[in-house]
Amino acid sequence: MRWVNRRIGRGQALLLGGLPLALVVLGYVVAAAARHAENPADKILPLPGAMASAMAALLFEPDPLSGELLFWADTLASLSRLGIGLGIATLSALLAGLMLGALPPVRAFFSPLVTAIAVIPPIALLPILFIIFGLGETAKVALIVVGITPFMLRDLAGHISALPREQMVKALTLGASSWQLLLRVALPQALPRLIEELRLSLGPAWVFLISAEAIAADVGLGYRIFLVRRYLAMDVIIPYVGWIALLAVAMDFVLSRTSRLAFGWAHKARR
Amino acid sequence: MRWVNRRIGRGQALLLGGLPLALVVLGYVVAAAARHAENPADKILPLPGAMASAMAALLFEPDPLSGELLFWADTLASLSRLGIGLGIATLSALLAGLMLGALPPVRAFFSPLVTAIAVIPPIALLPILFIIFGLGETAKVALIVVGITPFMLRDLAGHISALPREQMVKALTLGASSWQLLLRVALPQALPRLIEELRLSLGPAWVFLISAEAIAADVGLGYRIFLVRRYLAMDVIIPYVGWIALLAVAMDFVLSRTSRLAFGWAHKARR
Amino acid sequence: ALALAAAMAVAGCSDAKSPAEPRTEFNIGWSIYAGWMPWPYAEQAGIVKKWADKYGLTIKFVQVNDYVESVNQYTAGKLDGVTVANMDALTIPAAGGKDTSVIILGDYSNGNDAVLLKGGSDVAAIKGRKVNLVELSVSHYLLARALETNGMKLADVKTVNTADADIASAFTSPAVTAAVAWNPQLTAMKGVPGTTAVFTSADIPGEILDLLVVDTATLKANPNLGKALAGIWYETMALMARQDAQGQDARAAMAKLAGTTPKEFESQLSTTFLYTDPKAAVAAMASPELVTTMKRVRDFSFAQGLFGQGARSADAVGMAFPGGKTLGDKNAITLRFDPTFMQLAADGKL
Amino acid sequence: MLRLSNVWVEYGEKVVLERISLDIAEGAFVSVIGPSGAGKSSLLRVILGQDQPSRGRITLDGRPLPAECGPDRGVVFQRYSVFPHLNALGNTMLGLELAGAPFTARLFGSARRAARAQAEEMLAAVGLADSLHLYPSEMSGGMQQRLAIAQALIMRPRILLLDEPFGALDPGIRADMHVLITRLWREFGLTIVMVTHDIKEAFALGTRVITLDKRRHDPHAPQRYGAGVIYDIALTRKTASDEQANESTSITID
Amino acid sequence: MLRLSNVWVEYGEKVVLERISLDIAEGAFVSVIGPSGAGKSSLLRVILGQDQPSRGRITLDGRPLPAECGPDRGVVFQRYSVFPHLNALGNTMLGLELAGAPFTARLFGSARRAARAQAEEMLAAVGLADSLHLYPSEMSGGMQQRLAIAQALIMRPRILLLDEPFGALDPGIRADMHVLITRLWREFGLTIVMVTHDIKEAFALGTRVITLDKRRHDPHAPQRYGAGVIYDIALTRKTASDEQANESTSITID
Ligand SMILES: Nc1ncnc2c1ncn2[C@@H]1O[C@H](COP(=O)(O)OP(=O)(O)OP(=O)(O)O)[C@@H](O)[C@H]1O
Ligand SMILES: Nc1ncnc2c1ncn2[C@@H]1O[C@H](COP(=O)(O)OP(=O)(O)OP(=O)(O)O)[C@@H](O)[C@H]1O
Ligand SMILES: [Mg+2]
Ligand SMILES: [Mg+2]
Repeated sequence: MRWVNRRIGRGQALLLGGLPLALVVLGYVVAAAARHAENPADKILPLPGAMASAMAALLFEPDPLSGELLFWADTLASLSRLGIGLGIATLSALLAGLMLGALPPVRAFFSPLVTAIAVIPPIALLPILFIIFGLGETAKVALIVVGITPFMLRDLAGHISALPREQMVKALTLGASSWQLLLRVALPQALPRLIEELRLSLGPAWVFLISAEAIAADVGLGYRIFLVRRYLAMDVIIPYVGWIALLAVAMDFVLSRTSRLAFGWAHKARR
Repeated sequence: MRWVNRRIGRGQALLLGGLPLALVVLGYVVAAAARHAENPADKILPLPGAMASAMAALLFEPDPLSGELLFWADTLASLSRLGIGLGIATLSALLAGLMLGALPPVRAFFSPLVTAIAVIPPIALLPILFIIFGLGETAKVALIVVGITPFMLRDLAGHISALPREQMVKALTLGASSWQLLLRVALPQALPRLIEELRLSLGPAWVFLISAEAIAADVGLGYRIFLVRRYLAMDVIIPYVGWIALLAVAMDFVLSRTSRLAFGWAHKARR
Repeated sequence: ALALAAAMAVAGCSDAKSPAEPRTEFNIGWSIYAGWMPWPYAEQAGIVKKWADKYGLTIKFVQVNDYVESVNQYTAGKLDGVTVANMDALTIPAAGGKDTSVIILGDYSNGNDAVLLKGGSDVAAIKGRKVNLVELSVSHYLLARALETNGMKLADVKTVNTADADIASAFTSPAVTAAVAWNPQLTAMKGVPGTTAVFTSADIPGEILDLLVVDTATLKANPNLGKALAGIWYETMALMARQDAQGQDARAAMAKLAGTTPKEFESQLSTTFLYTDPKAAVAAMASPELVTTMKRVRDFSFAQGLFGQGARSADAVGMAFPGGKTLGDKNAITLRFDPTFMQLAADGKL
Repeated sequence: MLRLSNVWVEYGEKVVLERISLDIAEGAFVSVIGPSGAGKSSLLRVILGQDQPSRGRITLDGRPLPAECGPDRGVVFQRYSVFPHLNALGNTMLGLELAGAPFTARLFGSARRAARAQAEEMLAAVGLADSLHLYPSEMSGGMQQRLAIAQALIMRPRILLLDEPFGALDPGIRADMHVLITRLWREFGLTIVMVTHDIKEAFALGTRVITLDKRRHDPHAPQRYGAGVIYDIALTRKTASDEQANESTSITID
Repeated sequence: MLRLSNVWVEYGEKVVLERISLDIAEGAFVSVIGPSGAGKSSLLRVILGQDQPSRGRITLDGRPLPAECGPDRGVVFQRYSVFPHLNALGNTMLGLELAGAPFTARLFGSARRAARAQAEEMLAAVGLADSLHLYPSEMSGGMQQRLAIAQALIMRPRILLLDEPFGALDPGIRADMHVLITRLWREFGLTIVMVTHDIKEAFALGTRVITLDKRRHDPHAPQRYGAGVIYDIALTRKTASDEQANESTSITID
């Protein structure tokens, strides 16, 4: 049977998909063991035991200063920033993307501006962001929003404007106004694509969150990573990164499930 | 006429699109003037004159030490890093995206790994990245590649696997092997989407380039920005950022033109 | 990913093995700081080549824009030596088990680091404020010393970790009212209206030291490296200290390398106590005050958890000083203050 | 009512339609026939307002046709195009909802129930009573085509443009559709332009049959000349009973 | 040659086809008719190997049919599906290129010229001689359908599955197509299964006509019962001359 036709069952897929991940972990352990054989105090590739004990302190021992369990405090802070950032980005991408995609005059007016914002690296203009948003939570959320919205917006606008022209004509003959067309034709077909974009944006969103937390923060997963990077505490960094990956994969899974449940029509068409 | 039906001519579009950009520039100048009225020594929002004189030195006066015109040396260095990074990313996204999109067993095997890599923020693992790739050009290019490939790859794989099933069946009845199917059906239809993704990745690519140059470099647009950031020299940073935006917009334009010229069929269908 | 893991293993192994053997090529990392600018200048002015040739070596100076990353890369074995502050030499490579030798004591900060307050004229006014600084760095140490000398504890303020690249612009935000920073950022930050430096490193002279460290094993196998570096350093120092046009040109070139103006660079130099004379550096390294300083630094670092999870006491990391003095675990000495090469320079035997 | 004067349709170099002049009376049922690729769909698109003619003008009641399509014109496209995100009921109700709720574009309460009943009735008329909740991707080709017909017919537009509407239907259902469309045409006085390949159908339903084809052909430059109206046959208006007799015996010459 | 034994096709709850048992002889021309939504396209998909039957088995020459489609079967889908990124010539040559160049999937030099000539001939046969360089998006519906036919026919597959292949064509071109397909069927001994709504066409072309429809209907649960074969009529094999006479007079009863 040709490879393009091989269908993979759920169980098989889990097994197959787990394999490379397991290999990576194995490769890491081997490399770490090799380094430790050379230098038992090596910090670059800590052994799993060292990571476990380093993490145990963050997980279970309250911080003497704040009395908090640092790991959980970090997670909570980062997730809430990420959540707010993603929420604002998604909402504004949806609104603006619909308008830009469906209304040519709006597109003509805004698309050069949007392109410009999309290609300006926000981290290069941090001082200006600080002036506008200060240094608190707003600035961190703003960096996420500024970082991922342009991509989502442009992709969504492209998706909307690529909807078959017949659909638009059809809606107009059914008496739709521009507003109604946005609401009943463009919006519902934008939503599954929006979820797809959100999934693709999770990686960049974490990058911007971590950058923001590296710049000025006193709690958060990115804060901890950059703080302990000062003394190369890879035994904390690696578990933290793994945890971030786990959180992101979980979000990815939830989003893809949601899309299948809520927008079945979009997935049936592709069987 | 309804807004969805208004068609905007080329000239009109230029005019309309230029307006918000002009407004942003105007807004900046007004804000800068206001700040300077308060504090004539303000460094955060320099006046255009200050930027011009700061840039003149970088543009036209050769550096006494190296004899180079710094601005052009920076531009050249950054563009070549970016070019190599984008090239590698595009190529590997294309190859891997085709396989993942068209061959279900490959997808089952790699997709969890790809998702994991996509959601791991590379800047959290910078020390490891630099350890693997050294402090030279490789690491900077690698950061761009690691940063944008996962997005391109996943989006492309999604695009390929969403091609109508009838097309695949049709190709198989015409006697296509898996390889031929990739080559003659999936690849040509992937290319316009790839260009689209490349356009969407330009912003993130610059972000990663600048982040890499911020950490380890001795020439480059990002290096210069982070170098003078210590002195809050916004009179250099803002023109540099503007220049980056200009370069990126130019690339965006060239890519979109190329796509229209080379893959007319993909754009005709959307008229 | 497998390739990645393999690359990691290879990178790890190759670096771990090489230092023991004699080599002729070396990489020294540096980052921008007033006290370290002589190194890249020396490379540009040909001083490096001159001394390297003399000992039959090739020495490359690699700029790492991000200071922490330069020290990390040294620790990881990608660099043979690096410019570093005393506290970071202790907490990053030495605490990481990398046997490190301090061969050049370049300067101490004499006002290059400071605690800044908006709307407050003494340290007491800092109580209860949010302080932006690079946590776990010499700034943190300076803050701890400032609070200690004024009868307060670190718990009396709330620290906010702020990247050194961004602290200058962050300080212009009205929301930030207290910060600790070093030069060159410090100069830019003092320009913000209403700012006072309430405590500077000039109040604790000799405690914040700027060093050049190299890997001990590499140095043992290649003593010529130490000689060449000392030669380079003191020739450059002599040139730089000259108050004539030549000295001025050298300093102007350093300013350019640091991305700043000669005027600003001179002002930074004025708050840096340079050991231009090797004899003075040797004496400073041999003095008991260094032990006191390092003990203080060590206790602070341990209290902040900088020695990592494995360390159960402040003695976990061993340090050796000239004259056989030691601090901490004698069996695990990983930071050695080694005046041999500065002494050779002082004796004119290079 | 609808008048085309010297209309040309060109795609770049290629002339598709040339010198089309037509007068379509209110209440007419115009069948358009012609070879594949002649430009029948292009003609409909121009009347619809989706495309602009490259030359010539189109007037409706003496006023130039607005360059956009509106609710006065209904359409069934050649490739059944229904909204993929709505099920059969949703697709059919959409027009009613848009008309009834300018702002929310959704109906609630009794208005919704009324619209739903109307949509169900229309779907039953096209034989989709069993498939109210299927999405287009779950329907066969013929079912999608019938859905498109139901969607357009429920609005009773003044001008109805049909592009091979019954092409994918079996003879039985096709006969039902003929009855349905004739009934609506009579009841609401619609003006219908229908493209078809079934000549029997064209003559059975239409009050007028128009044939599009190339008048000239240049073998070296086939794109040089476009198609025009080569036959324009007015039929005497049949009565409803004729029609039905015709359908039930189903014997015709094509 | 092709045998379906007790084949069922179900989509979730919905039974589309039930208890289909068929024996299709080598060289047969089977016409399939039935109401819209009966499951004709589903039957073709199952024979094609695109979908798997939920129950029952299909054998080809006594061996179970591989669960994937291959070059032994050709297909023209109901919704004309050609490759959007290839022009008419490219679409038609594709099969030849795939067969001739396993690795590059492209032909060069004389092989390419030969393939091109063959493709041009086939396109001329379906009336697209003027449209060699048009992309599908620039073609009318009927032109795309003819292109799909040319693309499938050029490969001369052992089993050819046609889903309403002539639905969007005008009577003139349709007659040409009938001649073409009959000629190829005779010349190459193809086995053809064709779905059509045109009963006249079904009887004129086929050697056997199969009618699919529901045998039972539960008004409360319409999805409960699927369609089966309700008529299976073998026709005496017509001669080529009969065929042509038939076409030219064009009088039949439907
Ligand atoms: N994905 C699906 N989910 C549920 N039902 C489906 C799905 N696909 C097809 N069906 C149902 O299967 C039945 C048969 O569809 P099929 O396309 O085979 O009909 P057909 O006989 O070809 O009709 P037509 O003449 O209209 O093309 C239809 O009633 C349709 O609703
Ligand atoms: N975008 C385009 N670019 C170039 N030519 C086009 C384009 N769109 C349509 N055409 C040409 O216009 C002509 C008429 O197309 P149209 O769809 O109107 O034909 P039709 O009469 O509806 O045919 P059918 O009966 O096959 O549907 C065709 O020859 C087609 O090739
Ligand atoms: Mg047409
Ligand atoms: Mg069908």
